[in-house]
Amino acid sequence: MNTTQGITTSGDFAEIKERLGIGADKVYGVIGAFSEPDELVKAGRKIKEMGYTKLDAMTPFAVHGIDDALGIPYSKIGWIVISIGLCGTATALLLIWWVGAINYPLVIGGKPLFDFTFSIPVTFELTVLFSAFAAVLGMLGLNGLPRLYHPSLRYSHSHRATDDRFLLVIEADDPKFDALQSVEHLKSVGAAAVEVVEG
Amino acid sequence: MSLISIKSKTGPKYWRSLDHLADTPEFREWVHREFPVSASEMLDGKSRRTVLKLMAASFGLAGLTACRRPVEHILPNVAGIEDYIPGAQYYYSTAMPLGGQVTGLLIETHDGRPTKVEGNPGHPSSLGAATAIQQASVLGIYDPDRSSKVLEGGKESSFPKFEAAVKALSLADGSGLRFLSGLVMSPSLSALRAQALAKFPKAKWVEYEPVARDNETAGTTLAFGQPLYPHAQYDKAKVVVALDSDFLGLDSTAPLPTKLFSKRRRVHAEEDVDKINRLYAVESQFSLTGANADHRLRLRGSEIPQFAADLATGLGALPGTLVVVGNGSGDKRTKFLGAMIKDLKSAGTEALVVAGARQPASVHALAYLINQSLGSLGTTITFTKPPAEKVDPNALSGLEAFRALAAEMSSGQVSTLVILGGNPAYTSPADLQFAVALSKVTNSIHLGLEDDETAAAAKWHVPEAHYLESWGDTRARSGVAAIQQPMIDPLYGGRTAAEMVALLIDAKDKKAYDIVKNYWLNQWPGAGKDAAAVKEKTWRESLNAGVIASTKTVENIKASVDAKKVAAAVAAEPKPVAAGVEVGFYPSAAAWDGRFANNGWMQEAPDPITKLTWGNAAMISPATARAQNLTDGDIVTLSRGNVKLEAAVMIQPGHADNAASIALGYGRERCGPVGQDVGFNAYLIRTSDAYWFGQGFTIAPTGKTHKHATTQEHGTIGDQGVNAEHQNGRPVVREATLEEYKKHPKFAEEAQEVPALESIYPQVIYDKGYQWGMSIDLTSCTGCNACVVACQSENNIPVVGKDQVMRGREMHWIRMDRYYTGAEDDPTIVEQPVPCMQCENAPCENVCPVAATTHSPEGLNDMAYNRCVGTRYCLNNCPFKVRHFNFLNFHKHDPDVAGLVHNPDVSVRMRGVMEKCTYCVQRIEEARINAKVDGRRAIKDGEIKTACQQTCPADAIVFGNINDPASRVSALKKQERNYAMLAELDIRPRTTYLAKLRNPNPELQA
Amino acid sequence: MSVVVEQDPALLVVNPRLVPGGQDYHDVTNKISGIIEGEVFKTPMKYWITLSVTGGILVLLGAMLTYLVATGIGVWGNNRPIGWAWDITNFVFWIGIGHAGTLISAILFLFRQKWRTSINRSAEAMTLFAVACAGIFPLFHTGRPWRAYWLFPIWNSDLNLWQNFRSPLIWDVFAVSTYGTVSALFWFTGLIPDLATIRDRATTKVRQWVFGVLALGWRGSARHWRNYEAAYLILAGISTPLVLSVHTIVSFDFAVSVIPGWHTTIFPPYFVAGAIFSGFACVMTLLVIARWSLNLHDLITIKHLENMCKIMLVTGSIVGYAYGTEFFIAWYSGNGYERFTFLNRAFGPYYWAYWTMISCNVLIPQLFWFKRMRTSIPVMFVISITTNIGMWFERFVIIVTSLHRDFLPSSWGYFRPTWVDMCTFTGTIGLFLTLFLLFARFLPMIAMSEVKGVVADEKHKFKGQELVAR
Amino acid sequence: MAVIFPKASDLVLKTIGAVVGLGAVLGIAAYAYYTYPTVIDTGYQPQQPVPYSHKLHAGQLGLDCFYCHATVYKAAFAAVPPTETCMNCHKRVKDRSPRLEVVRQSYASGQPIPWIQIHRLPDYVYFNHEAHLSAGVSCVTCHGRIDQMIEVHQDQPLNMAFCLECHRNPAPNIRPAELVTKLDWVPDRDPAEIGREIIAQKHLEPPTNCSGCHR
Repeated sequence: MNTTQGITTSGDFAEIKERLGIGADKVYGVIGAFSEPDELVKAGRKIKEMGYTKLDAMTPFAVHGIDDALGIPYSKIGWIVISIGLCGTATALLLIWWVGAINYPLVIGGKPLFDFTFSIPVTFELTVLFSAFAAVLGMLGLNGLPRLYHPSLRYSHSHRATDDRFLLVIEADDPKFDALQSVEHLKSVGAAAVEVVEG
Repeated sequence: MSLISIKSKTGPKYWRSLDHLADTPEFREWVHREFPVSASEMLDGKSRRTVLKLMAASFGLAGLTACRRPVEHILPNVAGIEDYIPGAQYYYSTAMPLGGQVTGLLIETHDGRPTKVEGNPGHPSSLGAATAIQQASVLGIYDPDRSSKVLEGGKESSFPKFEAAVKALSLADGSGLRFLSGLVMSPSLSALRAQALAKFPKAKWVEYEPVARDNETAGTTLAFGQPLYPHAQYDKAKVVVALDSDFLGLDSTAPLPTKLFSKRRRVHAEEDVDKINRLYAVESQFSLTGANADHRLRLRGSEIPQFAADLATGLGALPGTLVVVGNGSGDKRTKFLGAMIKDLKSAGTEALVVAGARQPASVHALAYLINQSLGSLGTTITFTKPPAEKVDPNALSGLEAFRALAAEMSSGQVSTLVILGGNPAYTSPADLQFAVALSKVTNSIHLGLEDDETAAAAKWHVPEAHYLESWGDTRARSGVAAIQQPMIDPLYGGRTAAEMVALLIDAKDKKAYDIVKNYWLNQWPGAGKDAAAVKEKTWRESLNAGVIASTKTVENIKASVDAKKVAAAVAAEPKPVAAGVEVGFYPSAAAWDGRFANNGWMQEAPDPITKLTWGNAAMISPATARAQNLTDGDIVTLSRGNVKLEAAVMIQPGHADNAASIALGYGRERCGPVGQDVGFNAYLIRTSDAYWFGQGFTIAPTGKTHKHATTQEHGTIGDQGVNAEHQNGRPVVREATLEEYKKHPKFAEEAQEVPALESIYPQVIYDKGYQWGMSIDLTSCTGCNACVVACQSENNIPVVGKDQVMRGREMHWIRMDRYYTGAEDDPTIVEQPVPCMQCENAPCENVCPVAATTHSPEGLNDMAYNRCVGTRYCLNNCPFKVRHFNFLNFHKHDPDVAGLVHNPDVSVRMRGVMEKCTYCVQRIEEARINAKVDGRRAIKDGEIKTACQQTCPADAIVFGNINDPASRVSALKKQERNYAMLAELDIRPRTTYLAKLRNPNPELQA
Repeated sequence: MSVVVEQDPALLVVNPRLVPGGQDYHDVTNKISGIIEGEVFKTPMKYWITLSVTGGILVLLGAMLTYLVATGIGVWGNNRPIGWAWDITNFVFWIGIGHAGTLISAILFLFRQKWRTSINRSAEAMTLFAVACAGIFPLFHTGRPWRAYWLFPIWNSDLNLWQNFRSPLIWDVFAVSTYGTVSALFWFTGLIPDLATIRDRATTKVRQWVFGVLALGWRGSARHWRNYEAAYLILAGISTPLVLSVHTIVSFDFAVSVIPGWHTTIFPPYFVAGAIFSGFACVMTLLVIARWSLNLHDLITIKHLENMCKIMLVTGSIVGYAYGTEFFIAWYSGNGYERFTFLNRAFGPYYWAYWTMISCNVLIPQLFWFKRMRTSIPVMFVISITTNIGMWFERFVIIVTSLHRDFLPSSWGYFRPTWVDMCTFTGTIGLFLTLFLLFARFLPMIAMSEVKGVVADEKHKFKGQELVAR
Repeated sequence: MAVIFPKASDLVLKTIGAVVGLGAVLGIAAYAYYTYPTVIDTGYQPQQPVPYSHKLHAGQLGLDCFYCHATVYKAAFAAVPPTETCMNCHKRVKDRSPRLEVVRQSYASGQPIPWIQIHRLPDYVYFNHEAHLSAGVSCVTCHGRIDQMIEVHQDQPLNMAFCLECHRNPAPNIRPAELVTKLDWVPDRDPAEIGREIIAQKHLEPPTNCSGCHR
């Protein structure tokens, strides 16, 4: 079934559980919506203080501060880029040296077979080219993209996350996760439309 | 902008052509027009096709294709040919007659195709050199537009039919029979003529050439009372005076005069400095001789007889006192005359005065008289008797004979006219109405290379065999005879003149080979039983040497001039009339008298002086242009009496005022596509009374204009604001007078403007093995173009056509740059051949993205055509602009046969690739392989001759190994006059120049 | 099976406007997505007419290139000595235009220039299209385009021949292809979140699928944003020197040669300034049109445009200064060839090109000293166009007037373009406009996610609140 | 609704990606292999008009290469023998053999035998047999063991890389000039050593610059 299953927070949870036939193991997590980034950040910080560790947010644009609030680690992309970029540098220099001085040493215009001076432009360009690919592909890789399906998309209003809503997610594999409580916690920090989303 | 103007350190200021000196309104208007849109490009490249197609000798393409590649067949001969190596080149001797002169040649052939013409060092009128026209003549043999069929009344016929028709002719005593030929230079043909005239006693044989030296012979007859052949010994003369004589150019179809003259124009050692000769030129049109003269006087052709007379008087050769014609002592003519007289006197027996073919007999006679009075007769100019066959009393020759013939024809006295070669219907003087007269002849037979104007007018037309495909013989004016042997069977089954005559008189031998061979076998003494063998041997030796040994020595005639007769003749000369414009007629440096009009190489070879290609023009002086209110390219009507011609004018600095000169040989109406309607037909106004020059022409603008295809102007537009002085300071051609040279011998180096750049990289050292280099002596170079055409022939350089030339896309690997110096009205000219400089730090190499042009260990700037992608970056970055790009497929419209002229040792470049001079690397490699194969020896100095060097009549180009201190080129490069163009760019050119020296008369310096 | 879910009313209403007259997230989404969400065949007729016109010109380009390849470079006006003319002029011209895009995105991003957000997307797109146009010329100006692949370092087992890395033209090949690739990456990276927005707003299956795939499954997760932001920052970081390097290297094509007028050290800065100049001019032209035709007045404000005018004023003056310097150095160097070249530029056969260049690039932009001019749409529109004309002439002047009269007077020449030259250039304009129109119709012209970010900041400034500090 | 693609779609996506990637790699590899000169050029063995066996003549009968290809040591161009050369022997030997019909016809009619060319260089390459033979490069180096081929096929790629390899390091392919046609010659010691001696003594310096072969 690909219709998003939501649960309103009214009523008895056990009963709901039984009606829906879902257990915590089949739950992706609990999601609640905010309408302003700063509300999201504040709420996120509170939830974190409650001891949750597996938190995420879904926002239409990069909300500054949310990473710290939810304790999301720094991106490693920089390291990827610099290492691949240096590979680019090496490739260029090796190529020029091998082509000019090893593969077919020809005197051209009385210039040396290989020289740093006339290698600069190509070396620079290849460095940049490699780095750029590293940055983009690295980003996608780290984000596990492309990925067409994701459980969080089952949240009724997930489409608003690319429009004007700021969603806070408590994932089910959080040791402290408990569907009922987490729902309450989210509500307590002012989230609207809190739902338990099935995995 | 005086602030920024350059002060030139040395010598004269250069300006390139009028539009730079004059800022003409027409040009300014042109400038204002933003981007005149050219019509879509025209692909009229007449040029040559890839070699692959042409290995007809051994390969043939097959249609089949295999799975992986097309099947190529090898078709070997069925029977082996002894000592024949496929693909190798062989040289055969022959001789080319033109305009009454003969030049002995060696023809390079590949697989039976003649591909290249070179001079025969053993032949006295070549000495190894060949002129541009001779170089180009090899293209003529493959001319696809050459006549290939017998025509009767313009309809296709056949040889048998023609022979039958000839048999049917009832010639009786030949009273109605006339022969018309060019100047007969062939002993065997002369013999046949004698037979013919013996068989038909009433017949007549007329020799006529539109461009010939009749006046010269007439001059000797006048002066010595007998016809003699004069031979100017330019190498013996210290002071040469040329009276309207272009002996370095149009007046000699043989390279000999240049060869001799340049011997005294070369400073290779200290003592040569004092040997260097001095040349005075008195002429109307700016000629090569004028360009190379130390002093040049502009006079109209009709004023020159008076000048000659004054000169003779001044030298005391003529009685009377010198009457100064001109406006007082300030007049250049007077000064000139005075200085010249002194100079000639002091030169004495080393003086030489020559008159040009255009001048009347009296002037020639005067010249001989002057030489006699100077005591130089017999030293600087010698005389020989014409060969026996030439003094035949029945032999009629020259304009008078031709005029008489025309009269006979039009009065219906001629029933049978046999035209042996030539194109009289086109070349005859306008007033003789030859074409009309021809129509009155019942049986007119035309033997010709082309289906031309005459072929159309004649009843019968028979294709003539090209000189490279026919057996024949020649006797030069010096008396030396040579066998003319064919390189290939007649491609279009042509006949030779001798064969025609033999057929007509039903002689014993009818094949050219038999005619020639038997003639000579009979000439040679031989008795006893082995006579035959001896003669056979002589025959082979003659073929091998290219000259017939027994004819080598001809004794010089000691004759003296009859001053009185000459004086009388001079007095009888009509005095020039002031009225109207004088028009002079000159053979074209390209088309000659029109016979080479369909030769692409010649059409595209820029005129040595005007740089005009693909056409001629009426040359007028700037003053005349101002007076007539004409500008470059205006089409005018030249008319006189009932003849008139529309022709475009071209402004020629230094041309005589109130006169126009126009080259013959253009405006052909019935010709191959190459020469069809190119230029203006000057024969239309050349009448027998205005044969070389005629006065009283009127010149009237038509309002129409014409665009000249010049290679050095290329539509560059007259400068605005920036006056032409600006690039004058550029030390491109460096020259000095002898005095200056003696004062500072290093003037050439000192001329360098800009401080030299230095490389951030260590200089690559070329000190191993052969290091090729070239030295070009600007002092001896006359700018005759022979090198340009030789290069074209050697390196399969395409012809691009008029339209492409106008777009600046001509392909000549070595070009002849011409710069004017001095005043617009009376400038001097310097010529500079510019091949690739083979820079050691070549700017072109650095910028090629695909390494298509790289440096060889021997210092050559290699060009791998097959690697080139054609970015043209190298062309941009070449300071000399000697790289040439195939903008279009210049071989597209080639007929297959045209490709047979290709040199198989050089690849034919395709569209979209760059090409350039490589010092004839194919010759270098060949020499290297030969050297290795025979005993791994080293290549000797002078063993490799580049095509340009090989043919240079002035020996101005020397190529060799600069790593060998003993080589000629190293010696030359050690000279103080040695300089490299644009050396300041740190490009280290391998081609260097020896600065030009002039030897002016100090008196005329001021 | 499903459960009736009771909706949270709060989600049905859009938040109250916190910024009076300002924009809120949803308005931004609506406005920008709205442009491209209409039914294709409901697009106004004028769009299709314009598109068909530009498309026609594009066809002309195809025809010209076919003719060129079939016949040879001879169909152009190029000759000896002028081996390069309109071909390379157009190349440098388009590359120059291609500079503003990445520059606006990258440098302004690094300087945290918020005003860039409304223009960077279209500027980047413009870069891509300009580079596409530019790329045509180096490829087709070769005499044998079918061999043009020899310009790239591809293994060649038959010849085992490679490139000559001493040649500026090879540097160029690397620079331009790198620039094109990196710009494309940069542009696409920026598009991802917006593509997701479109996807989520999509109503038809087709759109859902197409944008679903294009968006790569972006869902705005905070973890993703973290990597995304880092990557984007790095891209901006490396693109900035890249932009500068590209025109520097293009200028090496000339600076490294020996030809007077080319062989000069001031080319790199001078070319870069010129490129930015022309680039901004072109962005301006397009934005003014877009702003008017799609009424984006509140997204592309007069402030944005004025800033651009200022940049044009600065770069234009730099270029003018460079012209002056060239002349001075030519005189000061004492090198006769140099002197002649520059006098010849100003007073020789091509003086009209030179003075067109001077007036369009140096004189006219000086109007931007006056605020009235900087803020008048028609004025800036006209000036942006004259600037592009002027910059084309700059390249023409540098290339043709230097080549047509270099060292040896004997080999001087004159260049006249043929109709093929002209149609080819016109054709590239067609290509450029066609691509831009398609982009404007089918992709979000403005970076929604970034604009929203700015909107958020605005709001909090309004509320006097600071964003939670890191 | 936000969920557009079912859970499975990511698997599909990955599979597609993998397949495309693999396909591309294989495609490039295949192209590279099949266009590699040694693959595309060597082994070309067309059907000749006459079933002439080099194995028989050059191998078993031991005819010297020069007997038929007479020009190789004095010209750039290695001529295929004229029909006459065949008939020198075959006037008497096997003068009735039907397999020689074509040859006899050619001899009688004067029409050349349309041999099919096997070893072929582009027309911008100037190879000179004379130079190579005099330097001591054997026929084997480029043509292989012709004396073992019944029908001749192309043995070496004969592309530029092939030429350069030897021009850069000629030693292994240089032998005493008189042995060049001894296709079965087996040196008693390291051929490279012999080669080096000859190179030193003959001052061989094979060119590797462009104009060495392209003019």
